[in-house]
Amino acid sequence: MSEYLSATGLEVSFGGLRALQDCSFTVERGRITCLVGPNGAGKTTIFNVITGFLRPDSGTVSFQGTSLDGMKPQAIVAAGIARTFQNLRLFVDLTALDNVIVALPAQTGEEPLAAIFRPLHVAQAQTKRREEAMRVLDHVGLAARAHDHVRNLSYGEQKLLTVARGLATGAELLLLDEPASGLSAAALDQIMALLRRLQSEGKTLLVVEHNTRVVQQIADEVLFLHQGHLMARGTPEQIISDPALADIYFGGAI
Amino acid sequence: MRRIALTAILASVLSIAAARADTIRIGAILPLTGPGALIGTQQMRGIQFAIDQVNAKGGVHGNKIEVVFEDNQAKPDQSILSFNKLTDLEHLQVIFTAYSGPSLAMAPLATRKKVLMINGGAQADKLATASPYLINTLPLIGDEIAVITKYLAAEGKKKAVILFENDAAGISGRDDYLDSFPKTGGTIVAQEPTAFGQTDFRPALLKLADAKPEVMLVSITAALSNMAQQYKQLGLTFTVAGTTFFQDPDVIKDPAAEGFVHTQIRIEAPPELAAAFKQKYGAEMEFFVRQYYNASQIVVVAMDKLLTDGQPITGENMRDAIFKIRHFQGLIPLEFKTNTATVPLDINIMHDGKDVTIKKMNTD
Amino acid sequence: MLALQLLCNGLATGCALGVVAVTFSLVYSTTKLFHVAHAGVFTLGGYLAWSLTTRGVPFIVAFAVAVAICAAIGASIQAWLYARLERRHATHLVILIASLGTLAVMQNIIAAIYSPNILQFSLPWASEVVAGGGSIRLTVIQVLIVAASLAAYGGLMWFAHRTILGKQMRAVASNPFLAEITRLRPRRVHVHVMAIASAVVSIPGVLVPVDLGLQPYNGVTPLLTATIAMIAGGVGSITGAFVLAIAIAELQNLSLLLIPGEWSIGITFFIFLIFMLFRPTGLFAAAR
Amino acid sequence: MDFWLSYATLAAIYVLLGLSTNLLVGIAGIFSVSQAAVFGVGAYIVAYLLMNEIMSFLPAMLVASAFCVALNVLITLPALRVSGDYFVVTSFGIQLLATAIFTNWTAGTGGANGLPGIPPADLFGKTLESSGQLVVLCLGAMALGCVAFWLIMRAPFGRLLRAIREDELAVAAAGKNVLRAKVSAAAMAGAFAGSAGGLYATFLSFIDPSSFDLDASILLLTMVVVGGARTLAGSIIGPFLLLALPQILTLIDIPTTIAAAARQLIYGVLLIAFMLFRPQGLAGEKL
Repeated sequence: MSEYLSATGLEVSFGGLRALQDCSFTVERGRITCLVGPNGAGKTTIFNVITGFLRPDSGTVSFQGTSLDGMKPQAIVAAGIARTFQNLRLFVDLTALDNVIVALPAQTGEEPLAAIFRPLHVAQAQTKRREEAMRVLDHVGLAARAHDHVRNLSYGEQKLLTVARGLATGAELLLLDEPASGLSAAALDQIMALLRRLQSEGKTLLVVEHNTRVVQQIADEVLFLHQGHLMARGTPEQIISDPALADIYFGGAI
Repeated sequence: MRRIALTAILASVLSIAAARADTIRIGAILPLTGPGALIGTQQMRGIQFAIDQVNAKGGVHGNKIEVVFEDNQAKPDQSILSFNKLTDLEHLQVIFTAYSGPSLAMAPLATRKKVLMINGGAQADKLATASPYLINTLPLIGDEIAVITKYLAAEGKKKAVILFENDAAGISGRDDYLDSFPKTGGTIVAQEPTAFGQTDFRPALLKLADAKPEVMLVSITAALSNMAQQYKQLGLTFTVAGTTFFQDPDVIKDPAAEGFVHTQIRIEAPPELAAAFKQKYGAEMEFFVRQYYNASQIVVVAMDKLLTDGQPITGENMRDAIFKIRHFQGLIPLEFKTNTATVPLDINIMHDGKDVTIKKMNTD
Repeated sequence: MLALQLLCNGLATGCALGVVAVTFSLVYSTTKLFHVAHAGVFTLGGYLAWSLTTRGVPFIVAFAVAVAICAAIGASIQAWLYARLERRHATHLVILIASLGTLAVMQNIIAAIYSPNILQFSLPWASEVVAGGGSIRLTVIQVLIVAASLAAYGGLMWFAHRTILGKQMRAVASNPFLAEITRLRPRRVHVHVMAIASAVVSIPGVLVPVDLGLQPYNGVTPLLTATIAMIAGGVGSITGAFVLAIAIAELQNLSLLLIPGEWSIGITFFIFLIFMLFRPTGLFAAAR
Repeated sequence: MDFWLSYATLAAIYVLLGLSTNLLVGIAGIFSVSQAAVFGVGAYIVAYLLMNEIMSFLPAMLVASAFCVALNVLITLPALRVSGDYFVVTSFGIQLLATAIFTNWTAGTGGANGLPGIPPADLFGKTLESSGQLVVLCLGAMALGCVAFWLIMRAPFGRLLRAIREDELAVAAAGKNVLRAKVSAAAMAGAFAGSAGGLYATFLSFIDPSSFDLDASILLLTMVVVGGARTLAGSIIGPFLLLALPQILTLIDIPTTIAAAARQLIYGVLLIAFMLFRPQGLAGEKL
């Protein structure tokens, strides 16, 4: 059975800076894999390559056996991979519900002609979509805040909304960029519980995360990235106890 | 002498003015902004100056005349709006117009509403047949060009080029040159357009000069003095011929325009009138001022006839009055055989700062 | 022979366009604002000089006064309008529309005061012909325009690369964010740049009308041709903008040999559109 | 009475153009000073088809709208490839190129002389000539345009465009084709402008390049800015208000020589004032 998600020999350089150097790794289906490493190790670059925002100089990425090279971002999302952003990038002027509805897969009414000539059909589809979005919001525990503008949501709630937006695309592999950073203890627990619940529902998660406590609690497997190259791979305990990695990551202090 | 007679008649008519002293209101739709404003302002002054003089002597049959001006920026849609405003809101029956584009746009409306339109400035040939209610108080481009080409042929000028402005009047002028010049045995070897309001004629002049013409036929309305200066600066020697638009005081006194020849509607302002105008507006009584002064006189005389005959002043009556009177002797003697006036036309040549008439002809 | 004469003629218009392009590029690369009102400043310069010379002020003095006033006006547009809009976090679209409004205001104030007629400078010495050998005939004013434009171009190059303010300006242009934090106070630099650019653009602003006459509404086409030169030459590259402006002017003149004159302006924009589709960053793109 | 009818007709046509400019500039965020050029192309096509009796009014309008859809998409494509400010010059360039073509291609557009004698519109065999019929036709077209605009903005397409305006990258990450959405917006804008052109040609029965030049595009932008960006109300208020301005000005009788330049001056002042103090216009959202 070919790997669920595999990247082989990825090379990406911006001018003189080599962001990814011969970077290869695989992710198992149904597991939570954490991507850790010092800042500038190329974590976000990997996300950009997988989701088709950035074409690598060389190397390939394949998902469930099919190669993603050269595919447009929206085709990759349709194939079942969705991502969130470190700086959230939510639609601030829209309500939480609208943020999720935008991410729902192709809807009737996204074409102007359909909106004009089959308004009733579009209206029905709208209500169905609204219910679906409410279910996604409920799933992440934001049902109560559906009609509030993103501006009025707390930072924790906004983080949950980014995950909801990823879920709304119907993707089975979620690439989460620091979902836990900057959260209060309570919000942290809430999001970790959500990630575990998503895994139990068959989702696969690839999470960029700095907080070692979070990594220890949720990660089935950890990939340690340094200067654009996969240095090590193993269970959280193996990675955190390895002195050499700690040296690179924490500058020696555990 | 006959001109003095007219103002005398007018004065006497006014003095026995009827008791009823309400104001007769007429309209004028002219380009007061944008590139056309240069000529539009002169036209407005021509009308206002003539009407002020008539009002000063008590108006027509004791009725003062008021002119409502509308700015159409020389744009057809604005003109339609202004026309409808003047006819529906203000219920005017007589409207002055200028510029070929707007006049053509308003013509069908004038026909439908039987409102008389007086054009004293636009010369595009289509204006002759645009509407029975459109009166042109000056010959159209075609009429003048027929005269100048006859003169040039007589002078033995065979090889010609055309310099024309890329707008309604300029293009119809070029077409008339292309049509009438070959008829006199001449040939047109090249033609070059310039954008309206463009003042750099050098590239066009150079290209035309390269064709070694004997005469350059000109059909431009603006920036004539720039063209004249650049013609001299480039040391060109072929004859330069044009129509009444050449009659621009800056051009005439410019030594660069020495030897320019053109047809000229014989429309002269008596010295005291020109002085009064200069005193009021601080500017020369230029061609368009005189044209619209003359057009206003025609309207006043027609009104006077209607009022003496006790008829109401409507577009239809005014139109019939003008055709009945047929001969007018304002600033310029003219006759309305058709709705385009036939006028005496001179051939003038510019010689050390003065516009000298060397031949008298007529446009019919 | 005709081609040669057209070339010379194109040189004069090209140099004037070059100065407009360079000054516009200066403003655009520093403030990142599409300063359409630049055309208004260009036109205003000519009218100021005209009103002074007709009141008997010697041409040189009128020229200097016009340049000074334009500099003040350029600076005040930046300080009171653009800076205030930027403080309110206005998007570039909003500032661009405000700039369009400023252009309309300037052109129509001129049209109201000076009337829309074509005004001529009465300077006889300007139109004397400097017989440049053989059949090439250039007038004094055309030669003066070329000389003044080259001087302006040289001055700006010296200013940009040699003076402190010039270096500050290029720093602000290359990284506005960095400039903000390193105490460079870009707002002050923007005002200086606008003043200098407005002053320098009024040089051709005064000289060109001496040759071709003054009209309130004819600043837009030269400005657009100049911006094409700026973009085709690569934004931020002073040399690129100047050289391309001359090339475009020559193209417009020489195109007369092949096609009727009315298409010359259309040709420029047509080539520019092709440029935009295939080479958006321009020829001499400043080192990215 | 005719005056108010022709004023309402012209305003209705400009509302259609307001919707078109609003869709492009306000909603899709693509700067455009070339909408008047597309408007002109629509007008010339309908004029050509009607004058040569190739087809009647409605099919001519469809052909014109279809052509303008394609044209507007073609014009907007550089905007998607080129960064914002470069497209400003491209848009100016397109407008000036279009004006050059309208003025010089005498065979097709009648050149600078314009096209006189355009036959009036005919619906189901009945020619509409009087101002009363024309105002009904144009107001009807305006109503259709407004309903279409309202439906689009309520539908997912409208929400998608609003999201794109805020963050294109996030929309792409959510699996939506941003390019296709923007191109559809441009297409709709083209349809509005093309049909408005057809109505304008038949209303005036004479068109020439001066109605479709850069000043016309800037006036359209002013209407959107003053009326209010990105909303239906804004696209309606703007045209009605700004077309009334010249008339209001002539009521307060400032000397006519100054009045003319004063009106253009006021447009300029309006632009600056609204950008400074009320960028969202009278009834719109922030630009």
